[in-house]
Amino acid sequence: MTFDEGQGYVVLATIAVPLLAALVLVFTPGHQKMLVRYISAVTGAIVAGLSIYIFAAYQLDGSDAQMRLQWVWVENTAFLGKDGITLNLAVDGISALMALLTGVVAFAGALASWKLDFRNKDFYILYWTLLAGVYGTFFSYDLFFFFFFYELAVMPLYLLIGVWGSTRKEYGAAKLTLMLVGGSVLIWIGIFAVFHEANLGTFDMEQLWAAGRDGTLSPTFQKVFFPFMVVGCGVLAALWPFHTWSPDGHMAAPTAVSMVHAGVLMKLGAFGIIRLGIQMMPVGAEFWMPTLMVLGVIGAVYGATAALTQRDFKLISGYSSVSHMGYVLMGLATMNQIGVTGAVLQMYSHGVMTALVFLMIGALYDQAHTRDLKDFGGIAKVMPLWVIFYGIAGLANVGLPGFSGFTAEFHIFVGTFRSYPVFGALAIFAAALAAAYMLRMFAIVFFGPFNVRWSDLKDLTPLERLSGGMLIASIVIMGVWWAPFTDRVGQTVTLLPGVTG
Amino acid sequence: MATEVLWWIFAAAIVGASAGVVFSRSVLHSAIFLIGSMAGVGAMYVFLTVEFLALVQFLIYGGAVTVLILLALMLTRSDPTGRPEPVNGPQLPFALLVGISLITILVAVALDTAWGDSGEGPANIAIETVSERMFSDFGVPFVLSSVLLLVALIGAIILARQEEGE
Amino acid sequence: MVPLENYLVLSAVMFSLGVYGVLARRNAVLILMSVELMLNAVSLNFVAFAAYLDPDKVLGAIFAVFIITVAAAEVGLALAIVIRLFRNRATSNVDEAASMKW
Amino acid sequence: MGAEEAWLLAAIPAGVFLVLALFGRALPRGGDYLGVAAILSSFLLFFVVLVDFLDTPGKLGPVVNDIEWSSIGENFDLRMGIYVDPITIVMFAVVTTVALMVNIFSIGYMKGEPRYYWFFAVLQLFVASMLLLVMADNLLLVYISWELVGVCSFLLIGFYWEKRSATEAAKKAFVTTRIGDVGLLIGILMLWKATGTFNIQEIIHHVEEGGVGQNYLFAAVAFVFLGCMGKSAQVPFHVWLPDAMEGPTPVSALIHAATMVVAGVYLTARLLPLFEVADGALLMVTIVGLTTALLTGFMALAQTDIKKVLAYSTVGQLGFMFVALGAGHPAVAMFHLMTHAFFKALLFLGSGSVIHATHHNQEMDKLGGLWKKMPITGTTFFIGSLALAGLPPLAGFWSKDEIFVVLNDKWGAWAVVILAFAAVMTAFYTTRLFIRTFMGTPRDKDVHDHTEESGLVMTGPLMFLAFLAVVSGFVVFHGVGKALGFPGGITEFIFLPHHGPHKYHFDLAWAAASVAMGATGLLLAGWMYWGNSTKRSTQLAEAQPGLYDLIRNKFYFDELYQAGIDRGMLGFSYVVSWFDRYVVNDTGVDGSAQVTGFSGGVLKYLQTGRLPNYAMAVAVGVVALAVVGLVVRG
Amino acid sequence: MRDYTIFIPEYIAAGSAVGIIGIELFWPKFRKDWLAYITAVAALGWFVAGLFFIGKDPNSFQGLIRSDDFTTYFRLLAAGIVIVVALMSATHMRTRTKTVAEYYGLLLVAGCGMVYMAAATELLTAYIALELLSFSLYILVGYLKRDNLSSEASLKYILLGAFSSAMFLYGMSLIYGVTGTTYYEGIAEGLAARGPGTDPAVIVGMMLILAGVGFKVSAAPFHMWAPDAYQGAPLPITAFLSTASKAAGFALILRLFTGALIVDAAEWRWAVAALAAVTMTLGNLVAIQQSNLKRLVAYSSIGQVGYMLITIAAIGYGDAKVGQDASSALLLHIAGYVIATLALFAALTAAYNRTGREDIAGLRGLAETQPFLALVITIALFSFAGLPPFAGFATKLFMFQGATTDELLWVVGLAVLNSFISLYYYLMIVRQMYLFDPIGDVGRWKVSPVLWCLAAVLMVGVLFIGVYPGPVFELTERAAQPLFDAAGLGGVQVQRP
Repeated sequence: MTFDEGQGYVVLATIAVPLLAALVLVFTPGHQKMLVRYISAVTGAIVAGLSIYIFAAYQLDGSDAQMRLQWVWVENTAFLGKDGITLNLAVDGISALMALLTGVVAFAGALASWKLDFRNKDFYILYWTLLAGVYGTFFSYDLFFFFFFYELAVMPLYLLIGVWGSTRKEYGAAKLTLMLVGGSVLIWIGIFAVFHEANLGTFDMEQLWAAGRDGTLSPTFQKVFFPFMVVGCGVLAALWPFHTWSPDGHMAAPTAVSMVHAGVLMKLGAFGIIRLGIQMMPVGAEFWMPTLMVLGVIGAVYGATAALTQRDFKLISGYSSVSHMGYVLMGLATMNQIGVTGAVLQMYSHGVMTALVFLMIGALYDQAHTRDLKDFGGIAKVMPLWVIFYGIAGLANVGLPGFSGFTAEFHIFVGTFRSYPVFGALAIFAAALAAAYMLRMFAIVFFGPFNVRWSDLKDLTPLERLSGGMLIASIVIMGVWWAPFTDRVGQTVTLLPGVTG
Repeated sequence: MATEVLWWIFAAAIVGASAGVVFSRSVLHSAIFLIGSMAGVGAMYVFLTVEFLALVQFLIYGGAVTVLILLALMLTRSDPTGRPEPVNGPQLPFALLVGISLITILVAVALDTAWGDSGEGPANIAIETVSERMFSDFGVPFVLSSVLLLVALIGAIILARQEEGE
Repeated sequence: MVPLENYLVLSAVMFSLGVYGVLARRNAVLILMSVELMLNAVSLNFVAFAAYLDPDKVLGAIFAVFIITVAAAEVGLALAIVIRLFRNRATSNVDEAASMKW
Repeated sequence: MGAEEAWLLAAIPAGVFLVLALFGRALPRGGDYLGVAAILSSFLLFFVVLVDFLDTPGKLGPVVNDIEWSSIGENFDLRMGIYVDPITIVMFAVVTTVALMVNIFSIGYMKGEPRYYWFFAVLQLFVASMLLLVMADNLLLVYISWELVGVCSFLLIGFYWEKRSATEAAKKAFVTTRIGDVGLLIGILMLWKATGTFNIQEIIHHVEEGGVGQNYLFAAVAFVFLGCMGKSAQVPFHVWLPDAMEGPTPVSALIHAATMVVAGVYLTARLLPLFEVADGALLMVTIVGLTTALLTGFMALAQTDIKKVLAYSTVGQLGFMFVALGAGHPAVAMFHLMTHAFFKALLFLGSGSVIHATHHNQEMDKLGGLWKKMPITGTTFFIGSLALAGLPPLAGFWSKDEIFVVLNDKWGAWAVVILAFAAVMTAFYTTRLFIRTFMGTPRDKDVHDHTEESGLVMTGPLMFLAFLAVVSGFVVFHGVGKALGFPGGITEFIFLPHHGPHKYHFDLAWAAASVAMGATGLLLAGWMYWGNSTKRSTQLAEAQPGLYDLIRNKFYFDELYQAGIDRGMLGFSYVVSWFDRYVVNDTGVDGSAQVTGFSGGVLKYLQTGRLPNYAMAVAVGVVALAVVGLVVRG
Repeated sequence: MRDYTIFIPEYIAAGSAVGIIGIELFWPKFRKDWLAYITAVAALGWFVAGLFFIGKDPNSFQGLIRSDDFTTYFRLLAAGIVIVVALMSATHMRTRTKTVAEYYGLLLVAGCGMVYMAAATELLTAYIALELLSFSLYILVGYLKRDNLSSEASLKYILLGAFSSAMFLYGMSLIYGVTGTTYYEGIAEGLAARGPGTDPAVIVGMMLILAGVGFKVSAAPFHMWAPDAYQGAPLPITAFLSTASKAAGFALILRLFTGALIVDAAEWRWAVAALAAVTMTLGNLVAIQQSNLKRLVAYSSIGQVGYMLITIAAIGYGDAKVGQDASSALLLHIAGYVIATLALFAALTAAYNRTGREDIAGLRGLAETQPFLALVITIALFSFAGLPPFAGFATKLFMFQGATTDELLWVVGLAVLNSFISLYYYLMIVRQMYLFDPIGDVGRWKVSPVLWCLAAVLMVGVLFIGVYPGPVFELTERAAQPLFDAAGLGGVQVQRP
């Protein structure tokens, strides 16, 4: 076993550990709630450690996919030729960053659910299944497994939200699940079409990408099917106007699910656009990207505008997610290295900061049982640390330098400006709106006269501090010193077809 | 020539009797018409020189089946006064429509297809050949159909059997 | 000599009448009789084809034998079920046996 | 040790910020000594840099160069560096000096406040960011630190967050400047798009080579200037600064008078070559400056809150600086920036001393006659007021005078007239302020009785700043400059490479005119307010009720904006929310689900439960298939 | 060639059937659930006997019956289904009727009918085998004879069954008339020999045949019997209907359409595609509105039939390679579908035995009272919806992929859309189980060990196929192979343009 192969097993382990945890939990007695928590915490730590390792070990030597592990799964059967389906795991610069994001958020989410008492075993089983799906999607270089894991990540959401959620949870859960699966309908169709058109008898993504580049997938074909892939993935990335699951879903979801969902899962959508759209159909991408740009801009402005007058914390975050994912889509739509890199950075940045936001909302909601802004005031008096944490998340959200949001948005703005100056200006304007809605919320909730109704509120628990601290560290590191991030992402982005210098 | 005239007579009878089955206002009359129709078909088999099949037709259909049907009719008389109940359902016009379209289609098929008819007319089908082929080549369907009959038998028994309290 | 088409048309007419019967009638036994008409038409078809076209001459006839057999068995079984229903519901009107719908 | 270590100026306070933010609560006295020590070391380091700078004749430009920060692909790499030139040196001087004074002052002023450590922590962060801002060699770093100082401003304005008004003011400040920053970022990106670099000197070089089209350049510069207007609170962005007075007074002195608000002036000065190349850009700057100076002059007339008067005056003085820039003279602007920083910080700290002594009373209507109670504060405040009014030989006189000179040279009499009017008003309201606060008899006896002179920790900085307010104007003279190491005085020290130093020469006519302006305002105010009398001013107000209301209500800017936000932005937001809920979600998403369910609900009635219908379906199916097969396809 | 050994497995099945009926006849006090276990054991013997045929050379019995891997596949499937259904019935049927021996006997016979539908390569044999299966089912559906719904279902089923088999037969007669033979091979040759142009008799005959087999697999608009029959039948028979009956129908379709009618594929493929589209849309839309579990499963299985029909259309549209790929994938999907359905019904039977309710609301709070059953039901439903890591995901993906041709992409798209719609009503069930608290007693209850094990094994099967479909896929590929190597055509399609 060479070193690189060994690294492939690390990648495999990253997927396998959450799955194993879920399996172990299945056989754990449900009333042993502490044991369940410890198992999950340990799993989270291991997963986070592996993720950090993968990110750190990704070599900056100009090569793309690294740490490869390839196991033949099904081949030479029916329409599947050589390498028909392989468990083909590898890491590129983008997925390395996404892995890091997932690790941090997953660990933080696992800790955030410590308080959960109602059927926590079932909760964690679904939780770790979801995360295995997320990792799998990021690492898969095989279309079958890509989609397999993609759907696997979506599947547990219904129960996670429906059983452990809050406001209008049934509606939110059903809508979220159905919209996301509805999006994957388009991906399915796209996959069938691509496999059929390429006629290679393999789901291996690299071969299919090559087919997309060398014209085996004809330009007309690419133009027709690019929207399928992108809209399909776009639903998960809250592409306007397919975003409405985001406010309702987030409002309904329990803390850890909101964290993971907004933090990681939405990124799967954008990641899918890169993998299935840009990499697979460069011609289609070139043709459709202006449209995506328009939709992204609409999403960015629209989400920020709608967030301006919301009264529920989670609705604000839901709409702000729409806005921020709008930036991601814009970044991707620029089709230049800076913009696309910015989009990936924004995926990370939005992930960690939204996770932090939802963690904080959860910390408050668990005690207050209301999320109406107008109920609060002067919370800084009783929960100073909470306010600081939330404040950092909020300021990162606003795109303040020193936090990851700035790094990402800056690259997106630069990229957008390069190709579409007017849209770039609009996006910058939307960022100013972000300041407005965030500060409005700060002003109402954190500050002002203290409402004595809340004098019993406790500040963050040690666990919440730990998970919040991790997220803040992630936010700040990227905000201050972003070279390690841009280097990795940039290395892959420069190799993307159709992406200009 | 005579055969042809005779054929037409029987054909008319079959059509008439069949129409009687489906148009008659009384179920009993329908059953009687059914006997006629089947007898007519039996006669057709004679025209087609498959006499043994005609025999089977008379015996099984004319005998067993119609008797069974009559019996069932008696058993399921809901109105003890014997007054005929409305026999046609509400979708009768549509049924007519469908029937007419189907006739059109099937007749068109019958007339429009080049059947590869040699024009020789029906050749005699000897009963020996039939039985030989049936038992040598079609053993499997034969066995299967015997199981089928057994199944029907058992089914009829267990379903129709009266239980205590009925 | 009677051409093949005559038989086929006759059979078509019988068959269609049977279909009409199934569609229009309400009594379960009558529906069964209509089905018998259809099956008879089919047998006639088979035999006619056998007599006119088949070099082998027998396949259609054998088919007809089996059809008659199955038809008879079917009638028996169906009537048993009709009687069963009649016992439970006191009706053999299929329009009234409609408690399962939608 | 030399200019290369300039980065330490920012790094030390930044480090102390981290220490204080994380552990300040646990430190004795909230770690305020750490804060002072950090600023002090920056202050001392500044002299190291200065000496090194002055020792090396012609030393100008990047001292720390091209730190590779990040790169993507081959064409996009970000490099960071530090650039020190005379403008930076002046900014260093201003920032470190005022920051040091404010820090010391705050020890006294903030004593006993909750979150004492937090105040010092944020102050350190502010100083670090501000210093970073002035030494950045590229626009990206400028933008970063620009935003950071904005946040510090936000945090410090909202320091008394229990007060709703403070929170609102903080929000207003941040959002208003943020709107300007939209422009700034757009401008930066436009410049980048045209030149391919963020490095300021490279951009200037590129533009001067004529590499950028006129209209494009004007647009870019205008956008950048939008950011400067926001940060420096120029009309129409001025509304946030008076409200920002909700913050602790030392903060007002440091951030909202001496340093952060001049960032716009600094950046415009830094990029002035671009403004000069872009047609009309200088005129734009001048007009904005003049408008601001004039309007805020009016606004300040009717204010009764000490700090608000000072705030409007700050905005007005910033307008003066922009006028200087509009005239194409960064040296003059920077000169005024420096003198203004000292005397305005002095005035704010003085007002802070008053407020502290009167237990947070800052309404002039309740003060009066404080000079006797607070001699040091009163005296220093008097000096500051005269400096602001522009009377010789105080600092304000020299710098303001020079503005008139260069303005006249560049744009002629019309501009001078407008600015002169503003200068008269400045003298007027400054005098009014001083009289109403320190002269006459106390209007609120209770307040007066409990007032005492502040301690040395507060009066010390006042005295030091008063000293500076007196002498700092002299650096304009050749001799003084030579003595200090920059022969030719400050106006020759600061110059943009391509058009050489501006030679200062004392012009008696202008000086007389300038004195006349100050004296007019002073005398008018004295006539109106001397001796505790408001009779004349009331009469005036009653005589012109319309004008008075207009001024009193600050030309209704706030009301206009509020309406714009409520009706426009929030209204739009409600419309979008409504659209999202009812059109996109309920109609689009839920609607399609309902249509699907409904169609199922209709289709299920095909299953009638009646056997003939079922058979009909089969028959119709067969007929349909046959018809299609035979007729349609046949 | 008369090689009677190829019938040995069915000898075992049919013999056992007779034996079981005999046991109760002569020993009426014999425990009814033991009869079920005997049936299961007999079916196991049948299964094991079937295993010996794997990989054997294809063997034709007088051109009527082919014993090849395709047959073996369906034989194993039939035996497996019978095992499961018998075990499912053990407790369920114990109290509901006076005698059950016929029930189990007929189950075995029906299984044999299914095997011969798959094995038949001649129209008459196929027809008789089909009727054998149908007759058994008519009786089994009406087996709860005191139950109004059961007898009503049985009546509807048999009358419609007879009606549509008359259609089927008329179609056969037309094909016979055109080709002069009833052997599949002969039909293919006969059709190919007729030169260019297609006779109306061929077209109408094919349409009638399509109606006949469409009825069997319950393709719209020939599906109307299915919901009623499913609802009226005893729960295990509903399981049998939705698995064995459908699988058998597809077996027959595959044999007939690939072996005989492929030559004139241009004349029927559009019809199959249309039927597929209508079927899946109708099934899934109506399923949304159902409140009875059995009816819901009925409509959902109608939807599934729609998906499966696409592969048949693909066989018509593509060349031999496409046909073979599509058939292998279809067989794989059938396996996955059957296992998931049986798992679902095993769990539903257990729940029904406890609650006696067959409406969706009857499952309320199942996750609290019986989490294992809730899990199995959820997994089965998610498998239907095509979510990973369950069988439905992989098999559906393969099936649709196999069926994707240029002409059929739109149907495939529609199918995917439909499987998305189906998720909605599956979620409605999941919602009842997981989101709501149980009514009344909230204590946990135990599932009978047999059903528990059954459900567990089937669940593992669902997961296995979903995660590692390779081995099963290879098997189904081998099973589909003979369809296209069939003698006479030599794997080369004689398709008309």
